[in-house]
Amino acid sequence: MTFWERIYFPAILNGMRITFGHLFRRKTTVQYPEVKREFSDIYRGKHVLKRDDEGRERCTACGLCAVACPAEAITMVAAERKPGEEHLYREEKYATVYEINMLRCIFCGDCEEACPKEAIFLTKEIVKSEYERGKFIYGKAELVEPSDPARRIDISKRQTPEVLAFKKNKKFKHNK
Amino acid sequence: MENSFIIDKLYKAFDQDILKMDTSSDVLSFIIASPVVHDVISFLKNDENMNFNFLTDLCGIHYPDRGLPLGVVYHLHNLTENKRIRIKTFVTMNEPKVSTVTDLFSSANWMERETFDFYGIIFEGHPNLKRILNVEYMDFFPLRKEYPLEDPTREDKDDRYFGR
Amino acid sequence: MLASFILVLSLLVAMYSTLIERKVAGWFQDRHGPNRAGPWGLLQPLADGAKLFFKEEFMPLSADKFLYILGPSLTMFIALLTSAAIPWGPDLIINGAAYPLQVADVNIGILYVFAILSIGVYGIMIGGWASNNKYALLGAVRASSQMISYELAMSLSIITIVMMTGSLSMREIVAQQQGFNWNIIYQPLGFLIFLICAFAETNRAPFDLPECETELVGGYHTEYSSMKLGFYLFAEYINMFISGAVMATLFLGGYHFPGLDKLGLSPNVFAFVSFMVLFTKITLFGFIYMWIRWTLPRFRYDQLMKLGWKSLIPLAILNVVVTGVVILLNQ
Amino acid sequence: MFTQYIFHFLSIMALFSAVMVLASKKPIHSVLFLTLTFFSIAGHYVLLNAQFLAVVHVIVYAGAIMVLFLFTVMLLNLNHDERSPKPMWVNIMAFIAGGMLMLTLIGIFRGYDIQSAQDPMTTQIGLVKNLGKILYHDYLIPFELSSVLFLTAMVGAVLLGKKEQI
Amino acid sequence: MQKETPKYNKSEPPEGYTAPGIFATTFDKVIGLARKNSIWPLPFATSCCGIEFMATMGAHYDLGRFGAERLSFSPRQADLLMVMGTIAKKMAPVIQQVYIQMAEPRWVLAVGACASSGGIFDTYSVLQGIDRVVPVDVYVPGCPPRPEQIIDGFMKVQELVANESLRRRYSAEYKELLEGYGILK
Amino acid sequence: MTDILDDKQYTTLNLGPTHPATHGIFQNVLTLDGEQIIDAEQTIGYIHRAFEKIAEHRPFYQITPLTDRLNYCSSPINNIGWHQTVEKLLGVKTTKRIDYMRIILMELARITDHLVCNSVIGVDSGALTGFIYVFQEREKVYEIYEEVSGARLTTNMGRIGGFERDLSLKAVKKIREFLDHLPKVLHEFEKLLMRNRIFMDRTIGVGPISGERALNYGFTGPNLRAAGVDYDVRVMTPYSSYDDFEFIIPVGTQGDTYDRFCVRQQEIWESVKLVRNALENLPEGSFHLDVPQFYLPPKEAVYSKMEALIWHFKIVMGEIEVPVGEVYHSVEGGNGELGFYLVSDGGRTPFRLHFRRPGFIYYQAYPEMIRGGVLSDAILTMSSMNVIAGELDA
Repeated sequence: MTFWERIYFPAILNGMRITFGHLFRRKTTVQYPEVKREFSDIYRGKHVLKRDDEGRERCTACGLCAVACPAEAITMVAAERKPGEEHLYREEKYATVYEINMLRCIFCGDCEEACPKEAIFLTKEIVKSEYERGKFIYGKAELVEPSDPARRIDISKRQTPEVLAFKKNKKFKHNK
Repeated sequence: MENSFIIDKLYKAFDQDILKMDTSSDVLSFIIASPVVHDVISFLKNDENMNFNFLTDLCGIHYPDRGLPLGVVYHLHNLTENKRIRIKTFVTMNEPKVSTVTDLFSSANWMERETFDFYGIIFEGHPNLKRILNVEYMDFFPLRKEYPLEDPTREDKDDRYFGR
Repeated sequence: MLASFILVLSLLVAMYSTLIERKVAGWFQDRHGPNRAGPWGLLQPLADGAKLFFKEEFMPLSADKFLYILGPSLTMFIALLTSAAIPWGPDLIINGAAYPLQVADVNIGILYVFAILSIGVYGIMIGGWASNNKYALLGAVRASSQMISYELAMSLSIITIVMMTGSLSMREIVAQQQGFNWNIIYQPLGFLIFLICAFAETNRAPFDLPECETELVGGYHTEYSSMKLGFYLFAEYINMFISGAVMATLFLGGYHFPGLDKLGLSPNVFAFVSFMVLFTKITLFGFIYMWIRWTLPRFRYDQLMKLGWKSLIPLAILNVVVTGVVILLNQ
Repeated sequence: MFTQYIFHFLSIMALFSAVMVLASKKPIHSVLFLTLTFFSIAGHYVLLNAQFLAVVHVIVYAGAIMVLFLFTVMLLNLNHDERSPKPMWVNIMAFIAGGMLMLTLIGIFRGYDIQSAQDPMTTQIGLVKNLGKILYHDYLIPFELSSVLFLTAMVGAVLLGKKEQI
Repeated sequence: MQKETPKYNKSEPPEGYTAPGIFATTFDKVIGLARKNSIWPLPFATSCCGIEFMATMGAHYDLGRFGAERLSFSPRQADLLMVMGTIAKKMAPVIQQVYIQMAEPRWVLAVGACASSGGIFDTYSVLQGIDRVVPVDVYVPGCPPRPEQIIDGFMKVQELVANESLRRRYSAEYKELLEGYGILK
Repeated sequence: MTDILDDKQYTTLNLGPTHPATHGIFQNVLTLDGEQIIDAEQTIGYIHRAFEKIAEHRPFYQITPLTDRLNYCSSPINNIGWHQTVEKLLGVKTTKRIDYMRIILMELARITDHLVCNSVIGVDSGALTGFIYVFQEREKVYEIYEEVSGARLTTNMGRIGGFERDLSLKAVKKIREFLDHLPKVLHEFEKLLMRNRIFMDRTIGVGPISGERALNYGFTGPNLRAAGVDYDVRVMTPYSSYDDFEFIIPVGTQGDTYDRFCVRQQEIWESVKLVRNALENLPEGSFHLDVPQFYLPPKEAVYSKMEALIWHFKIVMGEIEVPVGEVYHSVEGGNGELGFYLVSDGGRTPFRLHFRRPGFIYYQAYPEMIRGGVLSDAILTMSSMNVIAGELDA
């Protein structure tokens, strides 16, 4: 230690100068409930079960997401599509029950990646807290996106440019 | 330091007790008979040509199908020449006893306790061999293959849908 | 009447100091600080107070019941006592009679303040001991040894003032500092020592060892809940306020400000303005307290002792000797 | 008279707390009662128009010495100790010593003429200026000698304290 | 699937919120408002969520805006027990002890998947949700939750605090709830 | 009186597990003489989560989220270390672009880890403000993580054989902004603490350990380097093309708290340089390996090609063909050598996976380091060792 360090004051005054400088600086705080901080486009928040352009559910209940889930939070029950339900479900199989236990879920995004039917995506929305544990079992009512085209959830930013380009030019095999 | 040099020296010193040697893996590894494992590690640490002075890792392993199911794996590191070596030793289920290396490496203390905690391998001469991570009153060794992973009290899961 | 006014003032100031402290801390740290309770968080102290008041009164089973309650009450009581000797302003003229803005002009005002300060530690010690908790006890022990050690240097630094002014009365000391004749100009070292000791006596960072959170959880008040805790926390702010007042009175000219008496104000307005001057000075000290707290790391127990005994006391003695010599030469 | 009542109150408090110092079970309580005694005595000083003495009494005894006592008692944690019963001869000795002190006091007060005492409020001896004058004029040498004595005692105490560690 | 609705732990809904019962005196409301703005949390941060809690205390989110930056590490002084991170079975008695030491009124916020339900750690050593040992008022999902979510949960607690009757803590239901957890005071 | 002095009354003080400075999870039972520490006994395992047992039940890619939670202050290092371990087992070699991207993210992670540690030393010594200043910078790193992987803390970043997506332009911009702004804040932080005598008094000579003892105790990382041994996995066994870059390994002399603080601080500066270098020299190329057996086929292929769909199913189900064997791979984690000992029997899950957690190994030395110090020293020593609970208890 030099003499100046030994007598405390230069360092203390220096420190006080720094903190004083911050006194009048613009505050970094984002006043959360009123102002929302910008989320990244690929933020992994609440899930959504997408519908296709015609408003049919894309999920085919293959179960890959449930297998891929490290938290074992996804449960589904598959059923065969009956004639006359083509306007509801895109594939021949669909999930009658699709539940995600949001308390178990760790939002790792593995389900989104595992899905071969671009049915499940994570969104920028956050999952709200609740008073009861039971309310965290999100069923299809909470997960499936609204069929109203105006209230669709845009997930195009989560997809790679390659996928987007592909979608523009080609028809999906399963979109027939 | 060449592999062959280590192999020569080790075989010269412990010819009978080296059960297996593996040079194909990323790290030169030996399987040593359990009674001499302390001597081997002591030799590796203290011999001036070997000088493996750093115990990188120590952990247990359990092969339920083998004759000697419980194993201890040591990873040693010669920091001056940057050479790693892996020593393994296996013991029976009934008498899982290996002599401790805490006298050589202080770091082995907790790692051996952890191995005891997980696999029930008893390190003879360890100063304080008791459970470290789990609760004291636990009556099984959880990482042995026969014990399940899951907490049996969990209620909000239905196993039928996961295909595990 | 004046006494009750001062009492209410101290309580009010202490209440709002808690808010100001949190706000200032926020501003130093690029945050806003409390702003949800009322506009700009102005109702925050009331919320805290009401909450503390309606919190469960908790008494540890193994505590010494009487002393456990005595501790915080004593702290609060002693903290409020000090303000009596401080001259808050020049005389107020009501119906031709002069009323001094001072509760009691004791001829040994400094010593009175000092005596009260020196027994201020009892509340902390008793409370810390009575909780029957090791952290609390450690906090109490730290508090007592810290107080005793820093009192010495503090009194030595006051002695120089007494030597210069030749009086123990606060009022007279203030009177002598009229204009810009402030003691700080003649006694910078004494002021510095007093300032440091004041930090230590009020248990503020960097000397907040008796309650330092990261080491002793809550220190002496670890076991206290509800209003008893409130008393302890309040007392700290009252102590800050009072020590600021003492420092302003002894070193910064009290309620005097250069040029103020030449403005030709009517006596009562002058008294009020003077009082505001003193109050501003106290606020300044309060700000410095907070500024330091949110800037510096805290000392270690033994380093604190070393600083007190090996640096401050020798310096203070030197200061006394130098002052004595200068006074002698001037005579 | 008002001061009379205060005097009585303070005296009773002083005596009561002095007795409680001996009687209370916990050492901490004893120390606190001792502090209370000092405060009552300080009050008496004020009644005698000796504010300086009162305040110094508070600062020195209550503020410093008793804090140290309290500090030590807290650290030693004598709370739970079982004080072994003292041997008989200690009790007898204590009784004799105490009795002799009492006899002496009685002897002194018997010869004291209360009427000749001055009215305390008229004396100015307790005020700082007078006290200072007396101490530094009339009794300068005894005063300085006593301070040297204290210094010696302090050095001795430090030496003893050091010795303990060796 | 209806009949196989999973059974959940005994975590009663905080009845001050669901059962209208006995509140809404003006006095209760005022005190509720005061308490709401002066919640001193006891951060029981064991793992990842603790780091996000630090972020919540930091300048970007500033929990201090809600009057909650005065962390009280002593349970006596705390109003809200924020459990953040995995609670192993070894830790369970500790957390219960801390809860018992807290002075009434007290609330519990389970932050993150691990504290609420065990999360991915469905193992022999992890407690599957702290509501097995202490009554939980609000659950915050996420692993770890974003600071936004923590603040969201905190505001839920505030809502609860503001609407709670002063007498709730003396009610028989509350005693029963505590007895259900083996906590008696 | 003498017998009281002779047989000294030692107090036992229970530090933790809920003590503020133990950050939740360690219990230290201290034997105190006054405030001086005579001895300490540790209890750990308060958040033991059985990582190694879970790992035996999960396919390889699902272990990545587990590694997040080891040293959660620097999860990308753990993620990438695990991926490299599997790559080593599979025998695939990554390209330069992947390596450089990994270096960028790992060094950012190291910065965040060290920032947390050093600012927490500040907090524990009573200076809260510096902590808040540097945490604002940490938020920026979180934003970068979010841009790269979609999460703030537990990133689940990258895949076996590369990354799940390329560095976006926004991410690169954010990294550059961060690199430009960080030095200012770091300077401020250092001015607040580093040469302040109060802080120096608090830390110099506190909790020292000699290089020899440190090695014997299995210290690695900044704590070992503070004791004067320049062992760094990044240099000793270069992985992920670290040998393309030049950087200084800061070493201390005393192994005390101040040295640990300074070493970490210096490493932040070196990491800043490394990130900048890696970003400037980032080669063109693919962000993932083209190994259809292990790396998920691109989504557009899954949607249209049968073959890709089959691969996709196989990989997600975990049915990839893994060679039988065992590997040990280590990376320089935030706290030191983070090792993965992976034994595979060819199944869909590891047969045995052992994490060499540096925190677990060096925390044993804590009693020896604090013996003779006072209570305050014990607390600063603990925070300067940067023991992360997730890593300690696994």
